[in-house]
Amino acid sequence: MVVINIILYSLFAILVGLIFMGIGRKVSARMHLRYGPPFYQSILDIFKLMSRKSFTHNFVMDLGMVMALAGLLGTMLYVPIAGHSAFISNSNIIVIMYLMAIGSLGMAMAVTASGNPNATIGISRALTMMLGYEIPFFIIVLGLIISNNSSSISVIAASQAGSIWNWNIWHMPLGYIAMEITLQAMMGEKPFDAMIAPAEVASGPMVELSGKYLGLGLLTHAVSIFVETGLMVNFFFGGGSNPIDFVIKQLGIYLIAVIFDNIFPRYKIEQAVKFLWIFPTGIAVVQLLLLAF
Amino acid sequence: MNIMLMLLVVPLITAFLTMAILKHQKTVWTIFLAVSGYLSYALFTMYGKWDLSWSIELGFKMFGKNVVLSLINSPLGWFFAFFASLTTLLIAMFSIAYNDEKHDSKTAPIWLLLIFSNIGIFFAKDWLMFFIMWEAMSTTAYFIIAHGKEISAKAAKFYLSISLIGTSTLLLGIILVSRLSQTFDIGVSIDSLVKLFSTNYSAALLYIGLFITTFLIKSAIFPFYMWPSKAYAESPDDFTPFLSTVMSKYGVYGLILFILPILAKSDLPMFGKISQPAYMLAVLGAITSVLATILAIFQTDMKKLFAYSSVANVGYIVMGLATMSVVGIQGALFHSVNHMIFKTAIFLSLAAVIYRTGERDMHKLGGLVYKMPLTFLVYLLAIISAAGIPPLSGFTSKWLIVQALMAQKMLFVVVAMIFASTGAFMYLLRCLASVFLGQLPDKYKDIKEAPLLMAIPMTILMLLTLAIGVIPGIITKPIDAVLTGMGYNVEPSSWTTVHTALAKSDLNLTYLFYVFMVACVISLIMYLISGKQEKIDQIDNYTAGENPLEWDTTPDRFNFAYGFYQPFKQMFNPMLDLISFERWMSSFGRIVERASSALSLLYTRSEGAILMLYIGIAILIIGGMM
Amino acid sequence: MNSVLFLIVIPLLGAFLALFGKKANRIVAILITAFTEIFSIMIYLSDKLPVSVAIGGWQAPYGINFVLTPLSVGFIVLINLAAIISLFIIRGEKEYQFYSTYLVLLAAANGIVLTGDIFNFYIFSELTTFAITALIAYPRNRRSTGAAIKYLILASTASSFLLIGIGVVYKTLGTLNIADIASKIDLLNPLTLELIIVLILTGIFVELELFPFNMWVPKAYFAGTASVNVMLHGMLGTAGAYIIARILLTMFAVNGSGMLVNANIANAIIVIAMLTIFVSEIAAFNEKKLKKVLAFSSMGQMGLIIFGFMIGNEQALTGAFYMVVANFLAKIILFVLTGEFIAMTGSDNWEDMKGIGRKHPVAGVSFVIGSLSLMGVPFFAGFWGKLAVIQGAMSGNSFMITGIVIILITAVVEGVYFLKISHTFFLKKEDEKEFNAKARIHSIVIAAALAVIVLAIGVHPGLIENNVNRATNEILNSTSNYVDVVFPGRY
Amino acid sequence: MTMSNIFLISSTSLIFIGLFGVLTRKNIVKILLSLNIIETGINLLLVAFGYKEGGKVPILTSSDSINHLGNMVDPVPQALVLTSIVIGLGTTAFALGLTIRYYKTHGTLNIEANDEEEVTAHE
Repeated sequence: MVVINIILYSLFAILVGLIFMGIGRKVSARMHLRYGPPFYQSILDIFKLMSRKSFTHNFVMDLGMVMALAGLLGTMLYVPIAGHSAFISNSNIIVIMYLMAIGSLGMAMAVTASGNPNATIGISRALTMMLGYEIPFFIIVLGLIISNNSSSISVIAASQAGSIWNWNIWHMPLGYIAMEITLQAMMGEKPFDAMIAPAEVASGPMVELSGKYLGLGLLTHAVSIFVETGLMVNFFFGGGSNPIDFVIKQLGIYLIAVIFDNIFPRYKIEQAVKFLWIFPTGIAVVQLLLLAF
Repeated sequence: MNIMLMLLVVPLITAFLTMAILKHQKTVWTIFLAVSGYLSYALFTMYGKWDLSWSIELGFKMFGKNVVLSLINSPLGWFFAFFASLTTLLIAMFSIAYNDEKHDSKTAPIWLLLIFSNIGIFFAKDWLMFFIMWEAMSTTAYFIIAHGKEISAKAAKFYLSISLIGTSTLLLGIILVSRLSQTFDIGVSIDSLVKLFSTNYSAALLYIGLFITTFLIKSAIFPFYMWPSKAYAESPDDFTPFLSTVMSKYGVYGLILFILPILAKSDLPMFGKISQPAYMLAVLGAITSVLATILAIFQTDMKKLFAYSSVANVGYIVMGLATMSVVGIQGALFHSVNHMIFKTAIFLSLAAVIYRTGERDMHKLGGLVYKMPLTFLVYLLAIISAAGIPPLSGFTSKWLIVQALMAQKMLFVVVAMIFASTGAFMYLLRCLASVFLGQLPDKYKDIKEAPLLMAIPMTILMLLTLAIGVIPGIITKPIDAVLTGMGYNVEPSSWTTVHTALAKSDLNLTYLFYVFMVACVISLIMYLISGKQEKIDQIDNYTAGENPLEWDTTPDRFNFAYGFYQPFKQMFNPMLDLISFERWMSSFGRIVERASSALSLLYTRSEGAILMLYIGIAILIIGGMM
Repeated sequence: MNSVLFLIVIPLLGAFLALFGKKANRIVAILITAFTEIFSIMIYLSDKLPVSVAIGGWQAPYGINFVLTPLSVGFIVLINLAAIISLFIIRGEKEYQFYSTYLVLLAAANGIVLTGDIFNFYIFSELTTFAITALIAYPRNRRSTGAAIKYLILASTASSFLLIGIGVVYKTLGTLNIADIASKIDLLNPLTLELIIVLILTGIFVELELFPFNMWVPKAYFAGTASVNVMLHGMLGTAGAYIIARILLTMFAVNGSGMLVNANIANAIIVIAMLTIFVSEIAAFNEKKLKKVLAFSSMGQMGLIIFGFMIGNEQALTGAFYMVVANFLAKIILFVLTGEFIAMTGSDNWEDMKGIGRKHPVAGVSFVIGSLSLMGVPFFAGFWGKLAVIQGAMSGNSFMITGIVIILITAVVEGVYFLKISHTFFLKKEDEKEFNAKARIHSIVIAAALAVIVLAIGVHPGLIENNVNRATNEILNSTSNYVDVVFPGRY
Repeated sequence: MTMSNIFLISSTSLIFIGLFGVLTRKNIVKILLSLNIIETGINLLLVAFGYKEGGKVPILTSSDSINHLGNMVDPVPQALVLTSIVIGLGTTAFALGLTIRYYKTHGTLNIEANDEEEVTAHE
């Protein structure tokens, strides 16, 4: 039963993530005054990529891509969706933070195995960026944990149940602002997209991926969008009363990110890290101090 | 014969025995393996028998009584000793294969002496025994690190000078404390120090400060974080894992043995939820982890990189201890074992790489996954564990420590911990990418996988880290005994779940493993149902089919490995220059050398001999008049 | 017990005979030294101690007397042991001058320890000065001549202070007998007492190798051959340690405490000891000449020993005596091996001595054991001495506490240079050349045997516990013990 | 000013002159001369310690002398002085002998010729 649950949840997350990506592309296109592809375009892309013949260099690439998707799926399963979960767990935040790293590690491994310097540079940037955004992200999370005396997302989400005014966004607005900036970096959107920077490193990690590898990569990205926006909903928007509510909130958050993505230029990697360590971190620290004392 | 005594005697006797037959290297190392096997077995049988002890009276009087040296089997000592000897056993197996004609370090006898002192430290009941073994350990380690190589001797000198400072402070501390309690017994000295804390706070702080300094030095905690990068890097490759995993735990053991009970029992000024000295300790641990992580990220030598990584990991352990809570100590002890396992695996796989290639600089390697897939796999799982990624063992302990820190509201310490463990991804992946992935240089076209005797311990370690990650009870059950022995009230821990002090935050790791496996299966299915792939050469793709040899270059030149985190490094350069304790240390060393030369010159010229004589007389006269 | 005179007379006789001997000199010298060694051991083990022997039948304080206590005979045993070892490691010396002066040195060193008369003490110490100067100068080259004359001038200047001091003692107390002086020392007024102490200490501190008085030490050790080094260290240095116990802690002691009568001077001596330790260890740190390193280390150990003696409580005295024994044994190992190593490599510089430990592992390991004992590492004899001295100093005044800190700091420096040097022997030899000379097996055997003793004492300090306790108890009640021997019933 | 004071003053000044000489002279022969001056001073001092105003020779010339023991000069310092003179002589002779060798090996009598350690090693 649990296994079937897990499969269904995974498919749901993938689907939602892909549709979000499609919507995001449409929104971007409209902002660019283009027509844009249909919202289900990403799903079509996946089918196309998965069915094509693809190139590999060694087994590490296969292993890495599988690991990346598995890691993100595992993470997703720990995120409660409007109180529902594939299985009974405490949905511990720290677990989620570390599980997400499997995805990064798998992806990094797969693309560095190709030996392409662009890919490796991209990975080096991605990891640097990761160190950049983990700090503000964790400080925000810490504030939530301290105020709820629990590291369970379910508890945090449940504490905001009831009225809309119970949402953490009102209780800790500074934390929300910091989280919004951090989320931009977590999703790799501008101004924090130095790692994929198509103009400099030819989309970085993706440069050597083809066919199903790129497909798996897109799936990973889709799930990661679901996880990251899902975390945001659980943290600041009450977690949603039902899955539909939850997904709508997620979409809203994602669209904000897409809009920012379209209006900002790109930071250099060290500028990005500096920015992340000064502004969101500073705001989050203020928030944390307000909560702790 | 008393089994405690046997634990000491067996390595000692074999040490002298192997000294006599040092030329037959394989035999010597096999004996070494047998001894570590015996020790592991003997220690295994000793579990639960907490009344074993041994003592000897020496004809030497202190405090009016004859001095007694004694050993006792305590849960805490057993815990460290057992896992240390298990690690040694695995390293020993590796060493048999490693020490061939070319890599012969001839250190087995000294290493046996080190193991002898290792047992002594963990089971010492009185301070004298502890000190004797401690100093024996420091000195023997010097000879192993130096192992008859000039460049290593330089690094070992650095280790030695810091280590001797540690033994000096330890000696001073022991003498002060034993004067206070009029005996060398460790248990009694804890009580008398607790008493001293209530009467004379600053004196007591000085006393434990001396001990803490020693322990921090041995565990390479800030401000003594810099010696491992030299000592670990230059020691024999098969000894580095022992140095990094077992020897860095002596300080941790000392802290748990002596400092924690005192801090727990004394009435101290508080800072938030915990006492100020404990908080200081936590801050030191935090600084260590952050600093060592940053430094590790910028290393190009892989042994140096993991030396700093070890330092950072011991920093986590100290943070866990400093929480003074059950979960924190549990996490710290757990992480000690984990660190032994995964860092041994890492260093052994690197040793296998060095064994085959003879190269330590990461950027000169690359693509070894083609030639040494098993080594790569061991390394991969070990770094996943080291990065604290579930479902491997490293995650559990890090998670426990983070939980404990959050429960004690040590906010900035826990941020430092997260910083360090995120930074860990950076350096772990750097080594992975530079050594095992990327383009294989031409000169390594013909190297082979590590020999079988090396592969076996590496594989065992790999399986161990997985097993412990899935079933944490393997470690948490003995930790229960340790915590009970320390006087904490603990419920028996379960095989699968780890508990924390925060509400609704317990974690079932076996479940986590299953979930992850199902996720793996899903993604594997997706991989399998999609289209076929074709295997092509690396350069075929990104050079668009051109052969780099036609442009007078080789493909491995395209490896992006040397300045891996260059932009990041530029951010930190000013800070690194500022806090270079290493430079301070060496400039201090130069001052001593100059003073030494000046004094030596004074004696060589000896023109002022008569003048000095008169000065001496003046000192005597003035001294008499004062 | 008049036969105790043999300890001095027979070597002197031998010294005279050696002038006529040719090839047999070495044998004769060894026989004589063996005799004195066995004879002193027999005295030590006999139950007649302590005893005072009046020479020529004149009773003290009018006649000259020898005082044999467990302490003094124990030191005689050590001195003669060093003497016999120094003879065994002789390499090139064949001429009669060497053996003659050596035997004079032996007689004088025995005399210093045995005599109960301060003027005789002066004479014997002058005699050792001459003898050791001659022995240092023996190689007759530039280096040894320079060192010898510098030592002679310094020692003569210092000994003139000793003579003045003796004169003042006689003027004020009317006696030259050490026991007599010791029992009357309380009668002196403080200023005179200080004058006497300063004058006499100046005389003996030069031989004790204490800091501002010791400019001669590295030069002398460096100029002397290995066997002369063993004599300098094992005979003169050990006699020096006895002098501290006898002159400072008996003659000038507060009755029944083992403390110097003038506390201020005691503090000044502690300062001097601390300076010695500090200066010598720092100076040795960057020294490249192995013999000089050992010379500096000798100075440092002497500072430690005198520091232990000046603390004056039982713990520290025990430690000081352990240290005397440990330093005696360990440093002889090092000097013996250094001689071999220098002969093998043809260089004074320890950096050139790579590969010796690989060729002669026993020698290398013995050197390591000697160094570790000097560093005060556990399992070696030096540790117990250091531990007890530090423990004893803890109950002392602030000077002594400072001393502990200095000892611990210098222990770091000492450890670094000793282990650095020890490890050098195990490095790979750079060139494939053979060594200049072969190491002599008997030297290595001597070193190894001493190393085993060092190890044995380190593992089981009870081995010499009785002997040390005898000495400690004697010093603790030094005045009454000593005076009682010479003048039964005065206390 | 009594005789004994004159002795004391002159002997201490001799000693200090000698000490100054040892400290400041560079020539070995001059240093040895200074040492001899010190010795002379000490000998004078020792004799002065035993000096008694109007004392007699401490020799029992007749049975009557027993009654005048208190009037005799102390004989012990004189014995000391004799010994000390002998030792001084020995020192001087030995030191001069060494000085000759010093001159041969160093080519100078300057005590500050300090390059002597540069010669090759001997065991």
